Amino acid sequence: MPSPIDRTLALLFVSTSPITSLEISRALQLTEGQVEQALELLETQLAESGPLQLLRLAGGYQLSTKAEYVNDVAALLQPERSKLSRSLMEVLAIIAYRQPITTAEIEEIRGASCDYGIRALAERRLIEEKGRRPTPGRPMLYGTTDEFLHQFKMDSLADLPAVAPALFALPVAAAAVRESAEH
Amino acid sequence: MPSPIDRTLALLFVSTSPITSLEISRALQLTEGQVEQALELLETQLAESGPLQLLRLAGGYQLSTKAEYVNDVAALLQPERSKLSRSLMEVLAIIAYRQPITTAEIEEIRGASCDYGIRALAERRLIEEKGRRPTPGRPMLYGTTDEFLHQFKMDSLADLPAVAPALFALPVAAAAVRESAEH
Amino acid sequence: MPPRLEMRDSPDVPHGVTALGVVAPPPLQISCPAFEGSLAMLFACVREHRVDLMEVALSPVCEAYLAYLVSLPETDLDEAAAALAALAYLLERKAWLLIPVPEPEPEPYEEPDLPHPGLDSDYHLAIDALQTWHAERADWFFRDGEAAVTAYELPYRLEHVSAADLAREFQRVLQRAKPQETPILSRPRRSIADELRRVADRLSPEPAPLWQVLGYAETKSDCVYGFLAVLELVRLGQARVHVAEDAVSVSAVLAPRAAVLAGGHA
Repeated sequence: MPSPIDRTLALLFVSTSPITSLEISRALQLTEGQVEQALELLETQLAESGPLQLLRLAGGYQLSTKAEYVNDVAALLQPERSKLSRSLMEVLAIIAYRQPITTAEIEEIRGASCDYGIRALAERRLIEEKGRRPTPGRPMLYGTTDEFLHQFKMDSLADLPAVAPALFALPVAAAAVRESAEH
Repeated sequence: MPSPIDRTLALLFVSTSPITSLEISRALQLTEGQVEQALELLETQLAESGPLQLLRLAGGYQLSTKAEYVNDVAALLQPERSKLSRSLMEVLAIIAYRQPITTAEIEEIRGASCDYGIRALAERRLIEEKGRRPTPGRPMLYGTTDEFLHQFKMDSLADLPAVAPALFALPVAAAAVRESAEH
Repeated sequence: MPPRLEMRDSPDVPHGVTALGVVAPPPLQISCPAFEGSLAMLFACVREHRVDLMEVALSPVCEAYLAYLVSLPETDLDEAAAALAALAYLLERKAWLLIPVPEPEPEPYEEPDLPHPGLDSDYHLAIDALQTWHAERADWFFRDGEAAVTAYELPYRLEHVSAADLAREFQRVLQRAKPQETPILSRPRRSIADELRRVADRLSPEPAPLWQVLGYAETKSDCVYGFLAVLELVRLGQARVHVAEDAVSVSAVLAPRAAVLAGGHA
């Protein structure tokens, strides 16, 4: 009988969008606790060796290649580079300056969908989930990672360049911002 | 620097159809020999442990889950199992062994009409048009596709079941199979 | 009944124009140890090297053809011509076979030997094997096609990107998100009637959240004026407030618009 780790890996392999531990537990007829444990072990195992990594995304799990293989993968798939860079940059900038932030808030600022950006940035380990906002719907909050600081050669988020303060206070929490506009 | 095995695995992971060692070697800037060696090691490594396997399919390499995980994966994806009817299989087998072949010839072998079979198989992308025979009426010639090889887990037409060497009339497969049948 | 009609009943060869638009020869039936079938079938088989013409005597066929021509007063000329052409081809081929030639006759297309009509047992074995493979193949699962590729359109090169670029990008996004506001020099006087009209415009018979009804409000005083307008509309019976567990929504009560505005002024 294959181990729960291997069985979980098989499911993650065939899923190209994030799957939850509940879905995994249903398919494998294991408890969610067993699946969570298997996922934890799998994450460590993958992190230690091999080109794959386990990502926790939008409340689910997904496999992807590690960031250091991006050039190999790009050489094979030859994806469009220029078109995406700008939108990824925008999403990353918004998250960096306004974290923790929900996808809905990012979309409000950008005026465009950011699902792809979130996924792509999480795959590069530049952003990660930071818990949930205690409001109706409990939306997921995103923030930058240590990898982000490392990539941009910063010690902490305090090193982010200052942006014009007038522009700094914007939509996120509508009430607070509108109040400040009155002053 | 990641090992060629890991880099190869990364490419196989992101490919959703078989890729050749040439494509891998180009993307990784390695020689085909190095890639072949990495593929061989990877195949052994995967066979020994884990839920994945390396397959030679339709002229390339591709990863899939091992057969013992079929129930787990099926429970998650709930795939529609499409079985080919016996009559479709007859038409497909005749085309596979006698390609390129015209509908008139298929009908002569089967002793029954094959219009429906041709259409159904072409819809499933198992067969395709391969040009016209330079005889009066210029009848359409049919042959099998890469998808056929993929669906029937073959690498090339030389892998066609050798149960019936007498059936081989096609130059590609004939030599190989007759050879293997002689041993 | 004339013999020709009987012959046309043969299932092998249809009469007249074929699906390919070629006129078929009459269904003259030939029967000998090497071949059994119509003239058209013999023609096709010889052409594709499936019948040894040396084994088929052609003189009875020629006689039958002549009999066919003679016996049928209403002979179709096209049909007769097609048969003549087929017969001529066969005679020429046979003549070539009878004359020893140093060079083999050039062939336009090499056709492999076909098995006997009907599926032989070899095919059944092959089909069984293929069916097994197909079933075994269904036990393997691969990465799904389209979704995977889009997930990898991400090679964003970070080596040339700095935190300053990030800041610039953020500023650009913010500028696009909200244009610069013109400063308000003095607080304008407001008419409650205007406010009522504005709120009434945003109301619909479907309950909408309060924030949506007050959507135009940009400042704290906007909110206060808007809220007062909602209260006034409720008092006038033009709006209804719905309180659910976690949200408050407001809907319009369908009534002539004039009444609302008149009420506002009153």
